[in-house]
Amino acid sequence: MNAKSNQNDRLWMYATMVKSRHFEACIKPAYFEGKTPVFNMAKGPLPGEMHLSDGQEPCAVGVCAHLRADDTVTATHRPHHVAIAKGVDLDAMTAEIFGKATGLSGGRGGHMHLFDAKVNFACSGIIAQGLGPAVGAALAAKMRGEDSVAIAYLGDGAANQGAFHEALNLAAVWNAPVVFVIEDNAYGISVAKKDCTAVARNADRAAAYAMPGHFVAGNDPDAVHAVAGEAIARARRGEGPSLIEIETCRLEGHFMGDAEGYRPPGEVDRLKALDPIPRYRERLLAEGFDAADLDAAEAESQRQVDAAFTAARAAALPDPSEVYDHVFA
Amino acid sequence: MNAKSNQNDRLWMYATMVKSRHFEACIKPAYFEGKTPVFNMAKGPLPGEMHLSDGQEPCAVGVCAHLRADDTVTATHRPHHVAIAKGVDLDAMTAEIFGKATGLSGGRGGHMHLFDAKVNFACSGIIAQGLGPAVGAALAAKMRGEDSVAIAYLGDGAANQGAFHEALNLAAVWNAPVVFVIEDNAYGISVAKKDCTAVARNADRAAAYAMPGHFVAGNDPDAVHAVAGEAIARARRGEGPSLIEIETCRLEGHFMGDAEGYRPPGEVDRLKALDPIPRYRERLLAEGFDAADLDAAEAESQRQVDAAFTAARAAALPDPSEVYDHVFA
Amino acid sequence: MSSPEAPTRKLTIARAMSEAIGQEMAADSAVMVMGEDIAKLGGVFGTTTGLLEKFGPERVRDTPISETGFIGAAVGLAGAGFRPVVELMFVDFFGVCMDAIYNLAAKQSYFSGGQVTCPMVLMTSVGGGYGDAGQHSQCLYATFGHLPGMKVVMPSNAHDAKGLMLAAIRDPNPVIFMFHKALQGMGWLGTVKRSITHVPDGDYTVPLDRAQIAREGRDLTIVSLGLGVHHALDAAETLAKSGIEAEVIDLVSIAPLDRATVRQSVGRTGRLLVVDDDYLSYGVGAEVIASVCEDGAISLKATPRRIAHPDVPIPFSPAMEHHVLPSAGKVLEAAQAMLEPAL
Amino acid sequence: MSSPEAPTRKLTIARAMSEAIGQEMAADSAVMVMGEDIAKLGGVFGTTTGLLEKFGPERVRDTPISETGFIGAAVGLAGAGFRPVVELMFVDFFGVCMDAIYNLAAKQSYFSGGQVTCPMVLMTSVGGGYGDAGQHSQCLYATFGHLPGMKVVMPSNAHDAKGLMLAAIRDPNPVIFMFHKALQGMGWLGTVKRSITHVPDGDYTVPLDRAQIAREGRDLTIVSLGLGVHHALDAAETLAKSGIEAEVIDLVSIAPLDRATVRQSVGRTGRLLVVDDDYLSYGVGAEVIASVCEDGAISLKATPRRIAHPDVPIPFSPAMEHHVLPSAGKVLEAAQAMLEPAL
Ligand SMILES: Cc1ncc(C[n+]2csc(CCOP(=O)(O)OP(=O)(O)O)c2C)c(N)n1
Ligand SMILES: Cc1ncc(C[n+]2csc(CCOP(=O)(O)OP(=O)(O)O)c2C)c(N)n1
Ligand SMILES: [Mg+2]
Ligand SMILES: [Mg+2]
Repeated sequence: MNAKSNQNDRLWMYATMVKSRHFEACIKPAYFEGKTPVFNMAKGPLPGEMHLSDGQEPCAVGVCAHLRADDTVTATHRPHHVAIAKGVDLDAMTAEIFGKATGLSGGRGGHMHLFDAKVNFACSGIIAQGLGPAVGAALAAKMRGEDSVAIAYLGDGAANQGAFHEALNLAAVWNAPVVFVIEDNAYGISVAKKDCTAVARNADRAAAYAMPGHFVAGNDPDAVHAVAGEAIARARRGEGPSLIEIETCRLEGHFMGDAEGYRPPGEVDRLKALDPIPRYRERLLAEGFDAADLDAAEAESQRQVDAAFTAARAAALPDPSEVYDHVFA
Repeated sequence: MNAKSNQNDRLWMYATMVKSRHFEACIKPAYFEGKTPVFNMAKGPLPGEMHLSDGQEPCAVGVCAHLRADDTVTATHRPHHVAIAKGVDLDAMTAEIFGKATGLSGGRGGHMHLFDAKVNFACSGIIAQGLGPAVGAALAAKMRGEDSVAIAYLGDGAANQGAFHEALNLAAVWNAPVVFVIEDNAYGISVAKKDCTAVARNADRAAAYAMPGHFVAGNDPDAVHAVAGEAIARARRGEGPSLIEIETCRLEGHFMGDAEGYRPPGEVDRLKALDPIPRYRERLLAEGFDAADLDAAEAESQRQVDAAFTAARAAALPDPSEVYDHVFA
Repeated sequence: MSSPEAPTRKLTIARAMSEAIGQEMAADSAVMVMGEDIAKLGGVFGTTTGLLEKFGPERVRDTPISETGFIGAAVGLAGAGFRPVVELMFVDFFGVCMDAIYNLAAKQSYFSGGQVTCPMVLMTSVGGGYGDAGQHSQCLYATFGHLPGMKVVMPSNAHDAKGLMLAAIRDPNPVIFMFHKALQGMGWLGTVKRSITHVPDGDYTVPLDRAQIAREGRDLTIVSLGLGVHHALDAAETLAKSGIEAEVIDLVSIAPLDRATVRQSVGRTGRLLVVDDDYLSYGVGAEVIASVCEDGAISLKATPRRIAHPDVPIPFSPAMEHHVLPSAGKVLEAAQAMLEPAL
Repeated sequence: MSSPEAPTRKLTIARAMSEAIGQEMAADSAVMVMGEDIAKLGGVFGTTTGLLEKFGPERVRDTPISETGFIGAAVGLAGAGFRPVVELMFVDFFGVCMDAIYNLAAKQSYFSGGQVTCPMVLMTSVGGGYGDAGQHSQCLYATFGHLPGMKVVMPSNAHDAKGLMLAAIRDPNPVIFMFHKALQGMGWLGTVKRSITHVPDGDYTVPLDRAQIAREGRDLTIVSLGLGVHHALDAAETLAKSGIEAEVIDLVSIAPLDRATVRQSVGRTGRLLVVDDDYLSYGVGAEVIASVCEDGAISLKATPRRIAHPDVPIPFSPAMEHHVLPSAGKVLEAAQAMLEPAL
């Protein structure tokens, strides 16, 4: 994707947002299998918590459009859109979420612990845990004299964790080529950002680390693309870290099964009316993209996802005795 | 001290700085007892680490001049000057440092764990550990409708701990009457602040919490007094937390026995030439204070410290079997 | 407290916990609640349902995701006379805030020579079995039990949950109140039915430091806690069909450990099996076995055994997770093996 | 490595550690060092003396006081092919950064199904006895040993320190390298002389997973680690004067625990005494005793015993601290009590 023209990036961003959204759409019924009529998280082919990324796709594609396989991304407990945009093996990722032997880690990790070493992607279930590792990966590139970068994703809620402060300071002190990307969806589970964050804009916190801070309004892939492009280029040039805060939204509950009683009435409808994917399609069409091209990209995205789900469902569960493998390398 | 006139505060600040400095001066030979000719930290009447506060007295007196017994102070691993300025029982504090039965906690805590509930003073050996408790103490006052405040002291090095970030955000979100006071002595042990801190002025980090941030230059008790007075009054009025960064200096090693090889040549001499205590005495004399009054205050300060050391030395060691007491309340 | 009590009013542990906290908040204005999602949401695990509505946002505070910050603040509040009940959503998150727990809260009384106490309850969910993977399924009983200055308890049923919570809030010390997700009674998690018990609606406490005999028996002592108690009881019921009477001890308290009750039982039965779902090494099983074996007065009829989660991160795939978790079947099998020579 | 080796060149553990790190940095450009005061100062406990001068500030990095940040960064570096050696100045500080250690570093291999390793050494000082009070004197062996995915070792002498450090750096897994302050050989701390040993200046490794027989004996097995090994050896020397031969096992590795060596020894001697200076409950003593007692093939001639720091925060006053710490005298007394019936 490195040398892509902007229009190519835009088509890729559209196709990738669609792919991510379709991925989540396929997760939904699979997750509820075995969980109806009584919802019990332990049941069905996809047990445990499930954090969907519907609505947050612009954060993934606008940033990852600029990345290469040798760039590192650490994502969060809500990782699917970013994993897909980073180019994580879709089949192995899907199989991992189904806990299958063919999964990225043979079913050991699950949806919050997706690792794909080929594209240097990782995520985790502890808030702000990925920030330090991103600084380390960035420092590794710098020490080797390579121009690869690292991106650490985090939520608005994570910006109040001590790990955020430590990682940003460390990145600045070491002038590490890392970009911190806050997906501001206005909530950490049920707690509104405004009720737990001392500043209105987390981008302003960049000043505490003498690094550039950017706020991107409107959940707009093009706007994210522009700002991230500059921050990433800056990092590649050896000019150090940046912080980007992206205004986005979570169209689903915090996790599947969330009753969302903490939302003001009508909020989800308002957000859905602003769904970034149809908006982006409209913009691309208005700006002269060919509907047939978009449709083809869309169909190809969906085909890949459907194939991944089919393969994942067909794959074997791991042999239980393999549970002891890989505790140590 | 609350309703004292400023001139009274100034005399008190001078006397208290002298008391603190004399306290450390008495610690020094006692600490080296049993540790010569071979320095072994385990030996003598004062085993373990010993962090002296010489040079940092303005930070203690300029802030604590505004405090009442019902205000809370959490201090650091370098606590003597602050404890003395807060009015911690000097005899019991000295006895604690000697590990005696008459110590504040009967010898269980030692020099990094001085607690005096009567004046709401505590300190600890973990960097930035006292910040959260100060927010809690402040919130307690606020919830009770009282106008007492809490002060959390920390070093420049501590401003890079995650706990700093969390406590300041929490204080701001809860509008707690707490003032964070950074004693910037330019070092965390051997590491210069400029080599590990992304910003030149930690006071600027207040912006990340939408709270006022003040920098006080010159290690000047009067300047600290003025800035702290406003921040504390603001907190008492219910207008929320502040951050104060005080430029100060450490005239001794990080702990006793520190070879200080990390200091640029001549640094300590330069710092000693700027010793805040004689400078302050000169200023007071120049501004019309009576030398006899200063001498009397000085003598009284020293007398109290000498008496505390005499009593501490004479006191009994704790009965070893009491080691099991107070694990639980 | 004023409603007439139905003699068989059954509650889940979640309801019992929130009821206890609510009753104590009504009785004592110093009691307050803090944590992530405990106000509007009522706690991810239902521990604070209804409290915001009843007591308002001053005393029921949602926090930022700042565990070090708000647990530290709770210690400050506790030192200033409040009685904060704080939630650490999953025990797995202890790594971001353990200093505030073990070095601050747990040592405040000691370092201050008893001048400053720390009456604080830290409630936290433990346990897996529902596919939540390796950072959301741990137990860490021994991690907390190993470090001095805090009491550590976990109920196996709703009756004890309420009584322990009331005792914990009133205790002048930091109490880690663990609750097991498989027993919590959240619809969305599935719940062992036996944990949903009659809960008196009045005031009562369950001692924080005493193990309970959950089932009497003469042939074998099975020591466990939380979910493991139910595995043990299930196994005991099966054993009883073949005339073997297992005594089941519910430790209730991890720290202090009620060694006397365990020793007394094993002294009678001569056989000891320990079951827990925490990691095996340096775990509850080791401590219980050592506590019995170092008692020279006890003579064993069989080699003591322990069942625990092996020293492996908790795998996501149910195929693997259930392979490593303790179960009634595994308890039964171990018990039978221990009894074989005697049969 | 090029200097001619004096056959009896004796080093402290501190010197052995810094020599090992320096030699491996020279041999492998992926090795680097990070931590507080490890560059200019050479480490508060001398673990990195001279490395800044030799390898420069890119590979020898002083960090901010941000343990979560720099340990997290080390995991990122390790995943990217570096081999960071990181210092956590005192193990007592684990509470501010345990998540990066136990949930991140220790689980990376597992969560990634072996795709991403974490070749990182975390060295950290343990132990008290010199009046540094309750937040600077802890051991926490069992705290680390309990949690899967990391190796945990501690040398009792300089020879092992070097060999273990070389093995640890080369290991593809996170290794917690504990060093005991009473053995470190810093002038200002006092040092047990026996820990200062001949250290070959060449390259050698000591296995990370194997206990060592520090002294052979037939009458009693004393199992310990770090400083406790020296207490045990001192006691054994005294016992030998009355014809009693104690075998002393130096565990070396806390995780994995070399149960085979311990069982083999106790199987021969029939008596087990465990000594460590960590907190007693859920500690090393419990795990070792349980590991022996659950082995049905071993028959004991005496009730097993353990000596540890009681479940009390470590007091400052030497009058109290020495009362609670293990000592050679206490080991001797316990050993004699265990042998009495046999005498
Ligand atoms: C250290 C830690 N604390 C708490 C949690 C529980 N938790 C999981 S997701 C979440 C909310 C995160 O909010 P945010 O960072 O805004 O991300 P979002 O879910 O909105 O994408 C919380 C509190 C956790 N996983 N880790
Ligand atoms: C969490 C933690 N990390 C490291 C230390 C070790 N340590 C003690 S004092 C100190 C330096 C503190 O620097 P600063 O905050 O500037 O205070 P100063 O000593 O200069 O007064 C360090 C790193 C500690 N006590 N706690
Ligand atoms: Mg969010
Ligand atoms: Mg400093």
